[in-house]
Amino acid sequence: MDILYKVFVEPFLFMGEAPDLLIQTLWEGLVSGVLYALIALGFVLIFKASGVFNFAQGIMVVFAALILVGLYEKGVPAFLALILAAVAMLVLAIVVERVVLRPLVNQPDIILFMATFGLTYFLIGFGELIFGGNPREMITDALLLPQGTTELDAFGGSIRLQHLDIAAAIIASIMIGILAVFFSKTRIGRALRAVADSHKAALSVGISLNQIWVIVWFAAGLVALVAGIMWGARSGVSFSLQIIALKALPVLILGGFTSIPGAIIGGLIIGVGEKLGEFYWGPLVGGGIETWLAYVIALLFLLYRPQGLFGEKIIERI
Amino acid sequence: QDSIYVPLFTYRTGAFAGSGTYIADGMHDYLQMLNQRDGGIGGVKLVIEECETGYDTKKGVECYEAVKGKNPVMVNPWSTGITLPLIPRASVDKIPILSMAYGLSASARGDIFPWVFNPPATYWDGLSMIIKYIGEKEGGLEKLKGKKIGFIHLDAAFGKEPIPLLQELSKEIGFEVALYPVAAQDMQNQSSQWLSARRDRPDYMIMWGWGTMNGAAVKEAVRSGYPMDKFYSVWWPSEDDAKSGGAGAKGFKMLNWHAVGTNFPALQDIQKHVVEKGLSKSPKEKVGELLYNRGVYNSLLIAEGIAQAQKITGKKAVTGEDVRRGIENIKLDPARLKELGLEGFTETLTLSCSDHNGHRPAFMQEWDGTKWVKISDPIEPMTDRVKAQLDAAAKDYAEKNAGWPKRTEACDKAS
Amino acid sequence: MSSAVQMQPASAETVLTVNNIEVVYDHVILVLKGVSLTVPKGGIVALLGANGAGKTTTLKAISNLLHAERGEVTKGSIEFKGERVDKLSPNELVRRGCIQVLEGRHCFGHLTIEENLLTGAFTRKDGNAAIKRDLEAIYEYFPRLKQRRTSMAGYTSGGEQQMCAIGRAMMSKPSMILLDEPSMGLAPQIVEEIFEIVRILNSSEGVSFLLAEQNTNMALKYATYGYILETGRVVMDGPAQALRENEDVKEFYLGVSEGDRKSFRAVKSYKRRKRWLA
Amino acid sequence: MLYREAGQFKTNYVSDSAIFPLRQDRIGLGLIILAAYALAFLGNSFLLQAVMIPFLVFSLASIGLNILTGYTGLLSLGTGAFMGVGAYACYKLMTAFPDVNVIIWIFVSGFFSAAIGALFGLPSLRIKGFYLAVATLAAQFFLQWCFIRIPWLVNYNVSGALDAPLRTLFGIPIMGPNATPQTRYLLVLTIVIVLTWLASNLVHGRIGRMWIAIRDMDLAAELMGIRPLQTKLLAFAVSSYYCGVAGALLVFMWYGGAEYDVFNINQSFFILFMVIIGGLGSLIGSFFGAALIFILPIVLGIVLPAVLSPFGISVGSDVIEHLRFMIVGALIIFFLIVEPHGLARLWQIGKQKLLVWPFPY
Amino acid sequence: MRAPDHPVMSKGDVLLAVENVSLGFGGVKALTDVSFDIRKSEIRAIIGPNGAGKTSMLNCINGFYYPTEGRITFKGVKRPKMRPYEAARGGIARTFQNVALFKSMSTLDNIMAGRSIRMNSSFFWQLFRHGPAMKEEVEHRKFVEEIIDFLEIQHIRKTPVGRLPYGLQKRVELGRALAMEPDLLLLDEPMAGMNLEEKEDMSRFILEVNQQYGTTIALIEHDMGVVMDLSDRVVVLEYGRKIADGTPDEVKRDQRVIDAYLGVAH
Ligand SMILES: Nc1ncnc2c1ncn2[C@@H]1O[C@H](COP(=O)(O)OP(=O)(O)OP(=O)(O)O)[C@@H](O)[C@H]1O
Ligand SMILES: Nc1ncnc2c1ncn2[C@@H]1O[C@H](COP(=O)(O)OP(=O)(O)OP(=O)(O)O)[C@@H](O)[C@H]1O
Ligand SMILES: CC(C)C[C@H](N)C(=O)O
Ligand SMILES: [Mg+2]
Ligand SMILES: [Mg+2]
Repeated sequence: MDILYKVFVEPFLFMGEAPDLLIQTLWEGLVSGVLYALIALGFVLIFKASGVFNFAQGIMVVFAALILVGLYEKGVPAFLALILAAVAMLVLAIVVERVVLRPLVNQPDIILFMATFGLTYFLIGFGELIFGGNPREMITDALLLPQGTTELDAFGGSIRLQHLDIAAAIIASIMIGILAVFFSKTRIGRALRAVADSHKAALSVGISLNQIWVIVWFAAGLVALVAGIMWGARSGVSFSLQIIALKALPVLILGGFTSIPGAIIGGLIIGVGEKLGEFYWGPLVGGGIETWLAYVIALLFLLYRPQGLFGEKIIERI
Repeated sequence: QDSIYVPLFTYRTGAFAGSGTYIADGMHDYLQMLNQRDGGIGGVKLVIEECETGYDTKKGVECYEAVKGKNPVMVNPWSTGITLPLIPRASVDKIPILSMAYGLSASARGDIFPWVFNPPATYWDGLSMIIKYIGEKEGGLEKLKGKKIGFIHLDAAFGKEPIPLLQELSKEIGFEVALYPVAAQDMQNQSSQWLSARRDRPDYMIMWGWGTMNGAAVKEAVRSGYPMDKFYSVWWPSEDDAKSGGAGAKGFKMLNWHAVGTNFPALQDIQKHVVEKGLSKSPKEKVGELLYNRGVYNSLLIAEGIAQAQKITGKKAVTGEDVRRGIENIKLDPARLKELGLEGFTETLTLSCSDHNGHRPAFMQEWDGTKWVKISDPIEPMTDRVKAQLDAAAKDYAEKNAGWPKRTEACDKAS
Repeated sequence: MSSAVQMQPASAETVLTVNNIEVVYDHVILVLKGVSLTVPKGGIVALLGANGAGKTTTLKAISNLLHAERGEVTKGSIEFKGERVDKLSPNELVRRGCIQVLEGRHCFGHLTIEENLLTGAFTRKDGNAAIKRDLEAIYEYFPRLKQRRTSMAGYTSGGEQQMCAIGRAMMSKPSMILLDEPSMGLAPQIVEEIFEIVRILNSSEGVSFLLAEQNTNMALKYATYGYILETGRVVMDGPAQALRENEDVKEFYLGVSEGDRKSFRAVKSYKRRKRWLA
Repeated sequence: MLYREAGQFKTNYVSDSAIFPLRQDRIGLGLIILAAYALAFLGNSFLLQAVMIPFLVFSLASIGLNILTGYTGLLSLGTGAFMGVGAYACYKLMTAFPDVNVIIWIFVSGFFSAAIGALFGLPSLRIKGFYLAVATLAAQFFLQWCFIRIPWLVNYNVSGALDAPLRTLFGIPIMGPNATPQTRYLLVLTIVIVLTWLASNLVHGRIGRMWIAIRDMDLAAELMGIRPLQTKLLAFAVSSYYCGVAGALLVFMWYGGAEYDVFNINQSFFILFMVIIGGLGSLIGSFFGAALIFILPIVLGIVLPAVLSPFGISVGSDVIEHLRFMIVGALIIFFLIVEPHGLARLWQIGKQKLLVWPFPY
Repeated sequence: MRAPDHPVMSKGDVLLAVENVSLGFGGVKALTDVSFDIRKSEIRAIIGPNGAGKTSMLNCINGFYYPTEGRITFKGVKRPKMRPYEAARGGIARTFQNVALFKSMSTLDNIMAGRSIRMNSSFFWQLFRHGPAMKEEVEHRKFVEEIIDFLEIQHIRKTPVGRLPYGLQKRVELGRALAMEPDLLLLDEPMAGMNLEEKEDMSRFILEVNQQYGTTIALIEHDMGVVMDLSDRVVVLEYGRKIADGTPDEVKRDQRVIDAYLGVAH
């Protein structure tokens, strides 16, 4: 009985008692959600365009951020560094297409997945060789990102909104909007989906896989750069940031691997769900449930919709 | 050609490289300095070899196996996670383990763990010092009654190590404890923990972190508006970690037991013989920083252990077994420190057969926005409260590990 | 054998020349053992042969899709419009006007029928209006597709997918189509229609065809010239007319020995085909 | 033409359906096993302890995952956790019943992970492909959380870690710090051989065919009367059994003690990569994969400094580590390009080439 | 062989009855109010233009789809909603329009996999591949070898089927279905993509199965020659509706069938 009360009543009472905390929790959830979505987005782009589950997305985030910071440290002006970092991601996209993807065209998904793991390994080694393993600070000021906090007094408490988080949300939304339009309204967008469906058939109708892949890997690289800036500003730029990419997995799965809106909504659901869960129910079992809660949430949704919220329907026909 | 093989387990890669690199540089450079300046210890050259563990238990054990056959005089795992599986092997392989101020607190008991050393203080000592310090600030330990203390820790053996003591103290003294575990994969994603801290409003926060966790925690604390002067840490954060909090990090406090800076002859020798000759991997400006000097301290113990062993045995090329005796005979008093060019670098440390730790005091230091400032006298650990627990834990460990050997190694001095 | 058959007139301009190619899969499986053929400009050439003879492989070698299956042309050369194309990528070939309709449908399951058709126009640069016009033309050819235009291709019936695949290739406005088993799985009426479409495209727009087909009857009715493939070799070739009258072809591919069609019920189990070359 | 099958006729179905129909293969296998046992007496302790024991343990775990992912086509990212279940179960069992021989407990502990594995396999009926990964990821993180949050699992140890108590067989220590690498190696080797043999029997029989059928075309399999749920759950259970035993061996025969962190997601990926690079759906491949992913970096760590130093390049352990990462990454890509179906297929093609040698095809 | 678990049926009894079956997918109506029956031991053809709903009909019969309306009676028992494997265990086997073989397995293993439902040695014996497990393996192997001989595919016994040309794959698929010893065999365009000679072979196999084992066969095929020659009765679908049902000759002359499907009279 006591347990039931603690699980089903108390947390809600508490929500009512301290609405400021509830709102703060929701806000934190939304912010994390946006940040997760940013990483998930990179995955989605590549998955959409090639059916490749890109394990290297996490390291690409780190890599992009490190290039940016590294160049800045060498005295390159911040915005030039930003452009150069983008160029570096383009180069990466071209190299990856040449060296990894082209020879593996039409191979099963899992093989390509494995190849991106090889890529991850390579990039970790390469990155640490160049930049060293020490964490860096993101050049938040130089990039003119707002910092500071607004404290709103409300509901008998206060709600703290970080300007950086607000900026992240805005930038992420703009970027997502642009990508969504680009990929749904253009001929490239259609070709992308075709490639993801079948490499062989796409080749046969003259879709240039090489070109498509470079485009999406570059787009994913840009997304990685943005994600790197935002995450970096929040928790520093280091190779361990790569692990955060794992957080994108439940988001992806919940949203559906192929859907840009799915990545966003999935991110928000996971972000909010996990923060609420940890905040209100975590203490009952000693905390730290955040690590698996996201997966359980995703799993529950999947049992209901096996292709995720916005994923492409799994075609079962014989 | 005599030589002494000193393997160093280090991590300059992986998620903990941000902390590990400085430590590695400090450890390496001090030993290298001895080689360059004195031709080693007692005229025997040191063969210094790093083995990269990435703070990963698997690779750590691999490193252990790799060095085991080369007659190492001791191993320095630099990870509580790696230390644990090595503890039972040490006595079998006759290789002393030096887990300096980390590892298993209970291994301070030399009579039960003859091969393991964790000077100058255990994690439990550390925790008791922090509690004591904040107790004094409140005007007496008993004033902590009814207060709430938050404990944010890496969710791993290391971070959980002091929890039993914390809980014990909370019972005795009557303060409340709120635990905030941070999973290794979420080190850079701590918003939930700090959000919960806003809910629980702990009067104090104590942190047991490592690697990127420390910096991220400082950032998040600032972000969520936690009063920094109530935020304490065990002795592992670095300057970089504090810096990542920006101006808001001012007031953040941590324990420490040795000096920062290069104002010591030995450190200047390092600069002269190692750094300037390009034999160090460390950037010049990092020499003398907190974790660098921590590494130096670790190597100081290694060197002393070897020197003592040479003294006791009269041998030059000492073995692991000799060095085990050597460490038990370490006596770093001001005179000796001066001799070594480290006068005032740290407190006196005396180890013995039964006491492998020393349980030495540490002092509190505060981040002033640009550097660490010592703000307290040495704080003695609450030995009275810690000791019984420690003994019980050591006994428990020996009992649970059926067949745990009784100490057979003789003692060199009565204690 | 082919001495009995007259050689293809060399006068006609050729668009496609396959010169003695050898194909190996997976580094070890030798499938084509020296196949040569030519397709004249504006011709319809049929590639006939039993299962596993290597028809599909030949077409894929031409369209450069072999790589995607770990196959390789190890010998010989392929020329399209007088240019070596063995090293081109499939999409460059499509751009040059040569497109393949894969055997076994291969539509994009998650795209609608209409989107499938539009992907066919990927390489085109002549503007949306033209594409739109051609789309309508395809719907004219295959009214069934128009009905199903918003369905996901993965859910459509086998025959609908086949039409979709053919329509999709036509959308690229090719000058040469490599058609692999177009009649497979189609209702008789549609089969005739497809071949009619082939004829129309061929005569009105001058599209050349290389046609791999099991339905020998149909193929030889519409083709101008034919090659017969057996286990990776060309064993016979000649104008369609001549092939149709060849006794062996009649017996083994058309099933009209002794003048009349046999009933499938009457098949004797001991009948074994004679091989031209073993 | 050393390697040929000509002249080896099979006169009955029993010998034709033998797992190694070729005489050369059988002789080769025998020699390998013999060599493996001989190694116990020839190899030094580093080779046995740091290379061979973990290699065998990882091979076993790869076999486990291969049964699930390679043979049945169900992607799992929870291998690490399932290994953990085995390890923790084994620890509980052998400390609760210290009198029963620990080898028995090693085998029994697998049943616990089998049960947990089957439980987390339940969603596989509905969820497929990469999406299924989420169910197994939930298992991974949830179980890992349990390992650290339930002190009962480690008998309320202060260290919160597992450690290997002293255990003997016929009076010889086989577990704990006093057990020599040699005895432990022999034990692990024997267990791995036995379990590999059983796995090979399974995958070559009816059950194996059902698994592969589900993998290749699950709808068709179902339309042929194969019950998808049962078959998948069986795969989950058997696979987790192997992983569980591997986990127990990992902790008690190799590390000698470990934190929960040993069973983290990286471990899961690690095993998955062994399976993929070795060859999905191949038992030999599991060994190849373990060798490539586990042994190669060790070899590189030894070889690289030796290779670099003659050029006067003396590099630190960190640079070696970076190069190691880069080389391993590049090699993975290289091997995949050469043969996407894994080393096992490469091996097969090699044998086929031998068969037709000296002709190219 | 297997003891019949249903009332023994003799030639001519209605084995399967489809009554007023409709099937819809969202907006698309794949089948509308279709009724027909299949009698024991006959060869029943289902024909119709592309997209008429033939494959969908088979899918309903073997439980892959469940009709939105109407009912299906098999061996005199009304079929509840069931999973496909239950239908298979009840005695229905099929081949697929888009070959659905187990690509990586050899021909032999594919057909052996078809016998899974008739094999039941315990997991334990499977582990050791001895005793009952081995005995069973050999016994069924014999049966499978018979099928292989019958279909004349001995030479590809050990080839992974993914590498086989299309025509042979279809033949292996037939073998796999036969291995189930079904009461009712559903063949979805078994001869698509075959040349004349191969069609002849295939026809022979179908007839022989039908005659030797008395297996009832439902056949979808677009080659009218084959359909007319082989089948006892033909049902014709168009746009999901039944437009004709009768003997080949009747159907052939039906004007609606000619308009909708045949084009010219064959
Ligand atoms: N990817 C592949 N790997 C290995 N062998 C292959 C592959 N594709 C085809 N083959 C082999 O190549 C030979 C020729 O196959 P191909 O598909 O070209 O024949 P086809 O004439 O088109 O036959 P069908 O009429 O059945 O379509 C066959 O023996 C087949 O087994
Ligand atoms: N799962 C499904 N979802 C949506 N529509 C479907 C589905 N299955 C079948 N259909 C539709 O139902 C109609 C009948 O399909 P079916 O496959 O039964 O045709 P068919 O008679 O077998 O044709 P063909 O001769 O071309 O194989 C088609 O228009 C198809 O698009
Ligand atoms: C410096 C370190 C060894 C501290 C570390 N966090 C530990 O494992 O204890
Ligand atoms: Mg073909
Ligand atoms: Mg159909």
